[in-house]
Amino acid sequence: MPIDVIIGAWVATGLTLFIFSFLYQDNPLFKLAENLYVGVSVGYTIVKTYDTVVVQLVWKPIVENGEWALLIPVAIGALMLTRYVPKAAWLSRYAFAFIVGVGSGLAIPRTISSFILKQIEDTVRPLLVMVPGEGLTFTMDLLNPASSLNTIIILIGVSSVLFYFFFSVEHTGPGKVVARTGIMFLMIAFGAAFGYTVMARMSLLIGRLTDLIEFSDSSYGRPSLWLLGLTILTLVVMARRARIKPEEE
Amino acid sequence: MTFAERMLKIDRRIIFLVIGLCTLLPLLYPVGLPIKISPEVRGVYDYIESLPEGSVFLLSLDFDPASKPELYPQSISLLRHAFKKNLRVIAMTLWVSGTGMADQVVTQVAREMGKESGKDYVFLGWSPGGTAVIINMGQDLYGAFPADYNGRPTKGMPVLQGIVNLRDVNYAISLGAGNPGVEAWYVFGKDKYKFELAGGCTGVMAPGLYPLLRSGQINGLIGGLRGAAEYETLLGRKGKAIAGMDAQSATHLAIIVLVIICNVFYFSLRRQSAQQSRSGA
Amino acid sequence: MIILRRQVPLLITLITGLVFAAQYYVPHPASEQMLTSVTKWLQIIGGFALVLGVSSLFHVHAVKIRRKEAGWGYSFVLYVSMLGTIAVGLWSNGKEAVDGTMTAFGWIYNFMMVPLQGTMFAILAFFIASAAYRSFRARSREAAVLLIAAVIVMMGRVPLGEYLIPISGDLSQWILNVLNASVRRAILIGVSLGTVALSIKIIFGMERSYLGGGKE
Amino acid sequence: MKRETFNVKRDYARSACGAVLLLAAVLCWPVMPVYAQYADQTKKTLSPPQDVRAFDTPSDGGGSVTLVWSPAPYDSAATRYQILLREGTVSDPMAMTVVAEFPANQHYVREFKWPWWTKPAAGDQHQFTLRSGKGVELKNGTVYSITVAAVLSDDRGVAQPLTVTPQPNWMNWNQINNLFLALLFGSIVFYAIRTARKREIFLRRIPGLDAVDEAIGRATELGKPILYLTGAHDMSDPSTIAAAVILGRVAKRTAAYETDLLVPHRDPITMAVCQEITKQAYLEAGKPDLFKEDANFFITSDQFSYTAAVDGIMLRKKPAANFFMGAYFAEALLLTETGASTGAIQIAGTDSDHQLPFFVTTCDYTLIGEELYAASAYLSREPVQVGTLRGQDIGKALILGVLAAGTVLATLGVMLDAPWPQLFLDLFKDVK
Repeated sequence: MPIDVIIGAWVATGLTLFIFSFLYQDNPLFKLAENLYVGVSVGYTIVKTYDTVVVQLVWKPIVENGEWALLIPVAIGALMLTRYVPKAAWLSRYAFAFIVGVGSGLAIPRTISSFILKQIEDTVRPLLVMVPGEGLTFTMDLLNPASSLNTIIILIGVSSVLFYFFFSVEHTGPGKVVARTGIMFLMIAFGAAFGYTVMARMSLLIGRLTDLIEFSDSSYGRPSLWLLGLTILTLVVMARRARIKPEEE
Repeated sequence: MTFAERMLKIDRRIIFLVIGLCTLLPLLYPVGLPIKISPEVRGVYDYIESLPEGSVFLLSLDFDPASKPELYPQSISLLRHAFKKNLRVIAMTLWVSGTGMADQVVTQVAREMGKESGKDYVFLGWSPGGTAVIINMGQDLYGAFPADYNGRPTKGMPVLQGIVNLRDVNYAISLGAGNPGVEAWYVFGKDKYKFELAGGCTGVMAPGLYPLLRSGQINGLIGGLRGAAEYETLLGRKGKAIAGMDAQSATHLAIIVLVIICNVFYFSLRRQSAQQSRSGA
Repeated sequence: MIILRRQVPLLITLITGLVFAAQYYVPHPASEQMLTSVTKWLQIIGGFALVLGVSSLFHVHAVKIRRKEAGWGYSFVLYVSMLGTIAVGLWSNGKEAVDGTMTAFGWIYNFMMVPLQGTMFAILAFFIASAAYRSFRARSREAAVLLIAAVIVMMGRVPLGEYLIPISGDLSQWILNVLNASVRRAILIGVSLGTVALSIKIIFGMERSYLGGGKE
Repeated sequence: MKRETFNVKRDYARSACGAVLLLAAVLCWPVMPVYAQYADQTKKTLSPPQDVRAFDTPSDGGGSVTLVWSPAPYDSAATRYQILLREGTVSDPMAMTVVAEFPANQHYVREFKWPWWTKPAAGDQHQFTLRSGKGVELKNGTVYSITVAAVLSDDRGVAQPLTVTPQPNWMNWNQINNLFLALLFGSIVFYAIRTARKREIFLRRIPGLDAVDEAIGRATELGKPILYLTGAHDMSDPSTIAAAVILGRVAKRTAAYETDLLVPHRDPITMAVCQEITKQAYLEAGKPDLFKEDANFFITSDQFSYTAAVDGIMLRKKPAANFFMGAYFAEALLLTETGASTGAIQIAGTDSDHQLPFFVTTCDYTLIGEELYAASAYLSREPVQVGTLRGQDIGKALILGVLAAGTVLATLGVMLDAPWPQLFLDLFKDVK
């Protein structure tokens, strides 16, 4: 095992346990790991941006291919940074105006096409299906999302939820029934999302524990076990000191 | 304080401990329950199976270390499958903090399958701009990524032969942990450049992508660790996802039990207070 | 001057917005070429935007250290780790690995950033469990429906659940594919209308909050 | 997902035609080898494809031409069509090269999903669109000769070559419905905003807002403070703006009831804006002396440090009511779970749909998605906000109408086996 990997395993294990110590209570070990995390990730982003933007997208094309037009976006980008010069801060608006303008323009037709037309297109389906040999049929198969029954359920779901988000109409009379249906559909969808999110969070935990188990191997020098002991010890000592302090006061 | 009240106000660290054990024990002593394949995942697998050798496969690893446990196993399986089918693989990422991880997984799987960078696959790395990168690739791939991750110029690379832009891609999969991710690849990519698209995503994102799946905007969806486990099963190669499934089963069951207990106590409390108010009146 | 500060930015938004909305309907190569160059520009400008986000962090912690506010030591840790990462990163040419061999920058990434970020989110697993026990109560009919749907999906998405209750797999499939998809679709349509309305308002200068900062 | 239902409906002509062909094939099957033998011996040529038309592919960026021709009696998987091409004007098909070949029962116009307003020919006609790339290069503005040949084993029938010039176009007519909808919706929003400027527009009361008043009342009774969070985004996000507007309302109430207000922030600019809003609210409530500059305070922009700090405030100060408005991410659960454990009334409002399940289960009341904007418009009564909301409502109503009418027409289309419902359905189809 190369020495840098062994040291890495110890560092990674230590940092993982420091953050897990937050589960017991907020403590200096957690804060240390947390600030380290912010620092490292910001530093990482800066390096990557420098390498990709400055070197690959600006410097090389200009020097190697003479694409001087790329100085325009550089100038626009530089305008953004005038935010920090109070007197020239208004110049940054030009940059934002450009980005936001392009972004809004790009968004309008694409949103209509992908999220409005496409979704309408798929919701509008015939309620009866032509089955060869049987003629027009109403298919009841729940597991086939394209069956007639499911088409109706989807239609009801989409319409009632859309109606729930109507704000210029009072939800009374039949409207109340539709809005209530909408709420029930919403709750089912949230429930599904909840179940899936539980799965996601648990997967993250599984991933971290898998690493810790791997690092408890003797080829790494069992950092998981040693550092676990150390973290618990630190927490105990700190808890003690916190208890003694109020007594002194 | 009644028993139910006391139980509901139990120190949450005890619950933390229960969850920790439910995860740890199955990882140490796996059972290996069978995994059923869902049609969403099969859609992706079958499509890759149907691609002829030399087709262009684009894998965008749009996630960061926070989603590694879910999406890393997915990317390993997809890359293995693509390399096994001798597809030309273009890998990239739209998430800056995922760059190192993406490079690692691509290089590792390529080495394991005996593939050569530049000839059989290329890792383009990261480029800022999010959706702008997708549009730019759709117009001109070499403009968006003049060089690959290792700094070699992309123009003239054997693996990219005959590829001008995203229109020449046969199949693209975005493994997304958020935005930009699968949706962005549809709206700014497939919508205009018409390649076939599928998505892999974290469990948090998955329910939101079902409308796109239903309407055929994506032809398959690999959701979370479970999706990865299904793909590993389809490929017949056990990996981290299958290994994690037992732990996943245990924790899910633990949470369900917790929810049930919570509601049992809650209703017993409600009945008690109802009785009290009745006897008081 | 007020025109330069107020009207010109709005005019820029108006023109770029209209041009790039219209571009979608124009298949001519000239229009495609324009889209290509501007998206490339956006990539570069995106790099500057990152600088903007990061610099406020610089500022906040610099102030903390200078004033020796409570916990300034942590800010110091943040600074040192950030500068250290930058130095190592530049020294490694911004690459985590060269031909498969890990660089020092790659070491920081693999053994510090990956576990730190991963664990930060992994602690949520514990909180979800504790919330499940302490607060997920069927207070109303709506909450009950939510909990039942959640339990079914949780069952149906793991092998053990499908083993214990075989129908849970198909049931959760149906919930996701039909019920969930229909709701998400309605939300998607609603949100998209909102996005289009907002974009239109931005282009025509009725929504200006993005201009923010800087005195008039 | 195969959409069988659609195919059946639109392909009514093909299914009829196909059935006839199938029948013919079945009936002739025993004779066919004989016929083939006979054909082989006599070298009888196939009749060339009829009614061939060649034109520049409409609505594209150039480098492409389209051929259309009539179906022939010999259309089947056994027969093949070849596309022949040559630069310049050529009259002899032998001098042209084969650039594409496919079975004769493929490439019908109906397979290409044209909307009716750009459809180049009837659905049962054959269509082939030749594009630059993959061995063929079509230069814009250059004249090409092109034709189609039918091939069955050794037989070949070639149509007369036609000339065609590929051109880039300035308008994609296939997407004209998209443009139309964008313009329509844009004008609806403008119209609604104008109406809102002129007169009051009715907005239904948002039930969550009653809960807000109730929560503040309870905090006053208990003599405990109120905690208000504005979310993770900055002031450019609509949800943060909505959160700030609602904060104004809450601050007015706390001023009236003389309850303490705590607003920890993640973004310095949002903090500055909220400070102004709070001050204004206290002025309007007639209690400017009660306004505290430090009711709004900045913690940190980092997600988890912020969360840990706010959790600390919840545990120490035990606020009677917690408000979570704006955009939230993974920290949502950490916040609401801690809040619930202190027994506070919790009211949330967010458009971050991935966090909504947690808010709904852990909070007493949740403003779901657009309800947050509606609540803010309801409170602010600003014409632009109210008008936009109204405009979106009209948009939704239109979509509901399209869904209803479309489903009825699509069903009728299947029942009556008629093509006319497609005239309406195509308008709401996303075609490229």
